[in-house]
Amino acid sequence: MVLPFNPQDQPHESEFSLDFNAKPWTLDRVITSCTDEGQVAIQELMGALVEQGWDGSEFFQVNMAAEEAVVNAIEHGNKRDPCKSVHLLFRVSPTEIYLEITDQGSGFNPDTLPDPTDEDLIEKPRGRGVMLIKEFMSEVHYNDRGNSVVMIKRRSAETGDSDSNG
Amino acid sequence: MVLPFNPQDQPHESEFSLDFNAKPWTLDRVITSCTDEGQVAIQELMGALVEQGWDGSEFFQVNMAAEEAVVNAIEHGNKRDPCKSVHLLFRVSPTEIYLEITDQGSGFNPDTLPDPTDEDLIEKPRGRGVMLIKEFMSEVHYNDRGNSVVMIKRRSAETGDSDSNG
Amino acid sequence: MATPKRIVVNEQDGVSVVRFVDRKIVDSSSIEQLGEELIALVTVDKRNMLLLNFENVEFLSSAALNKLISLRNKIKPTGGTLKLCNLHKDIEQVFKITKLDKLIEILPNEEKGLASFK
Amino acid sequence: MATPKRIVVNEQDGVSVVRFVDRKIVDSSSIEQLGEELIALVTVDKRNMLLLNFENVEFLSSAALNKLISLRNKIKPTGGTLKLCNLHKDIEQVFKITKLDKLIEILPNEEKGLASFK
Ligand SMILES: Nc1ncnc2c1ncn2[C@@H]1O[C@H](COP(=O)(O)OP(=O)(O)O)[C@@H](O)[C@H]1O
Ligand SMILES: Nc1ncnc2c1ncn2[C@@H]1O[C@H](COP(=O)(O)OP(=O)(O)O)[C@@H](O)[C@H]1O
Repeated sequence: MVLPFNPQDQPHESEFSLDFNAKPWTLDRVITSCTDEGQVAIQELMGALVEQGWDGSEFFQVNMAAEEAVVNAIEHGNKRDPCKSVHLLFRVSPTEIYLEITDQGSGFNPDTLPDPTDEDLIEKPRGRGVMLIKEFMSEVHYNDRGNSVVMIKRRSAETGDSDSNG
Repeated sequence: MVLPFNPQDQPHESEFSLDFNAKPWTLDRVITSCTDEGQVAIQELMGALVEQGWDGSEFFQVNMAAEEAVVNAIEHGNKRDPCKSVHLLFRVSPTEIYLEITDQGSGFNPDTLPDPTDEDLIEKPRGRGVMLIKEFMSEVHYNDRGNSVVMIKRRSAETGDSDSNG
Repeated sequence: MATPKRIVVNEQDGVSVVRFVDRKIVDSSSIEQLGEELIALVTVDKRNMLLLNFENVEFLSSAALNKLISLRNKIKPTGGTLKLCNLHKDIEQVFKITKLDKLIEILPNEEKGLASFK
Repeated sequence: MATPKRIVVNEQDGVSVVRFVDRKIVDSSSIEQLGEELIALVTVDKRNMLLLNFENVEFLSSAALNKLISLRNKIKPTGGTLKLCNLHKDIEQVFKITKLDKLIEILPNEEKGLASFK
């Protein structure tokens, strides 16, 4: 693979290099309702992040959001049905990450989820994935049915060990 | 697809046509632990049987054996695990059908299965698949582990509505 | 019961004659549904004289056979009877090999099937 | 208990110090196993003063978080305590966002962790 960006050479964004040289990395894949297959795709995604100069907290946060969304698609969306699949569309450029994850379930309403930090829920061992996705990504959009999520992470002004959340 | 044999033209086997003209139909496919995917492959198999002049009881029996073996691979072998797959290798010529079905389970011993026709088992709603496979195919071989079966059906001398079992 | 989707039921001389919608009884969710509809005939509709007419059925898997056995087991303690008729010869062969023809009576056609209940 | 595979446990001043084998706690079967091993510390080995040292851990998913909550819930009624130390800053951030740092005490390092049990 030819790297459009070498992080060592070009530590800072520049509109020129972005528009004319940056060939965003793309993964477009249909996986079965198997988290191992999801893991493989996320490993490839994280490799692309490294190649395109993402690191530190942003790297961690994208890893977390991808992990939670893929597991939700398989577990809650497809209910691990071996006849159902998950469509992954990942794009990584040096300045922006686009993750689209679509399952074949009946969806849900992310706006009516209970707050897992509430006193009566804080001891429950569940219900933190969507919250972390929303905290860690710059934009999160579910479709109306709720079986597809688009998550965008924009590079913060500071490169490297930024601790920005979203 | 070019049919190597047209049943109307060549209702009887001939060694010549077999060896030199017959291009056996082949399906070599990995499916997930999803019976719908198994169904699609079996439909294609049955289409190939028609094309190669199989019909009547032999058609029915091969359909049954394929169905039972694929369902067993998915259900008992892979236990419907979405991370596991089944390998199908089907070959159909006008005189012989070869079906190889391999799952990723831990296998079983087909020789120690109880006889479902026993008085104390006859009312149980299970345990007839392997028996029907053995009855309906000319040869059935499980590998040592028991996660792979090879089933062969040879065309009986009588073509058409034969009621031979195996 | 909810309107059945995999079977069509007709009452005739006190016997429920059941026909099948599918020519091939093989898809696992259809088989599950079929099983539920057949059992509901007994548990919900309280019918226990059942004649299943297989005229339309070209193929059925052992999973479908299992549903018939479960149906027979459900009917038996009610004092009712399950019978089959109009089996294609290959399907009848399946019943013979598995000796299920000893468990569930098979009649050649609907007329003889109905008569056998008298 | 069976030899743990996902954790390494050392007794120190009456506290069980637990370290993790995996740098990324994310694979679902590993998480299940991890959860069982942690719970067995309490239910089988009757240890209830636990300090989990996250030094080796770079990443963990919410499924792994859930196992920690279950562990905390198991320990609480025994009168014991679960504490964590040496969290990477991004993981500590996860605990802050989810307010789990209010449920499970987090110490900067093992020394302070051990001292806090005194
Ligand atoms: N892709 C999805 N399809 C259907 N429901 C979902 C999906 N993603 C999340 N949900 C719903 O949102 C709830 C909260 O999800 P999450 O915050 O990840 O916590 P958890 O997975 O531990 O339940 C889930 O329990 C589920 O009901
Ligand atoms: N591919 C397989 N892998 C593991 N076990 C199998 C496999 N095929 C069959 N078996 C075992 O053989 C038993 C009998 O199978 P079968 O005769 O098809 O009846 P049923 O599927 O109704 O149990 C199964 O219950 C299972 O224990």
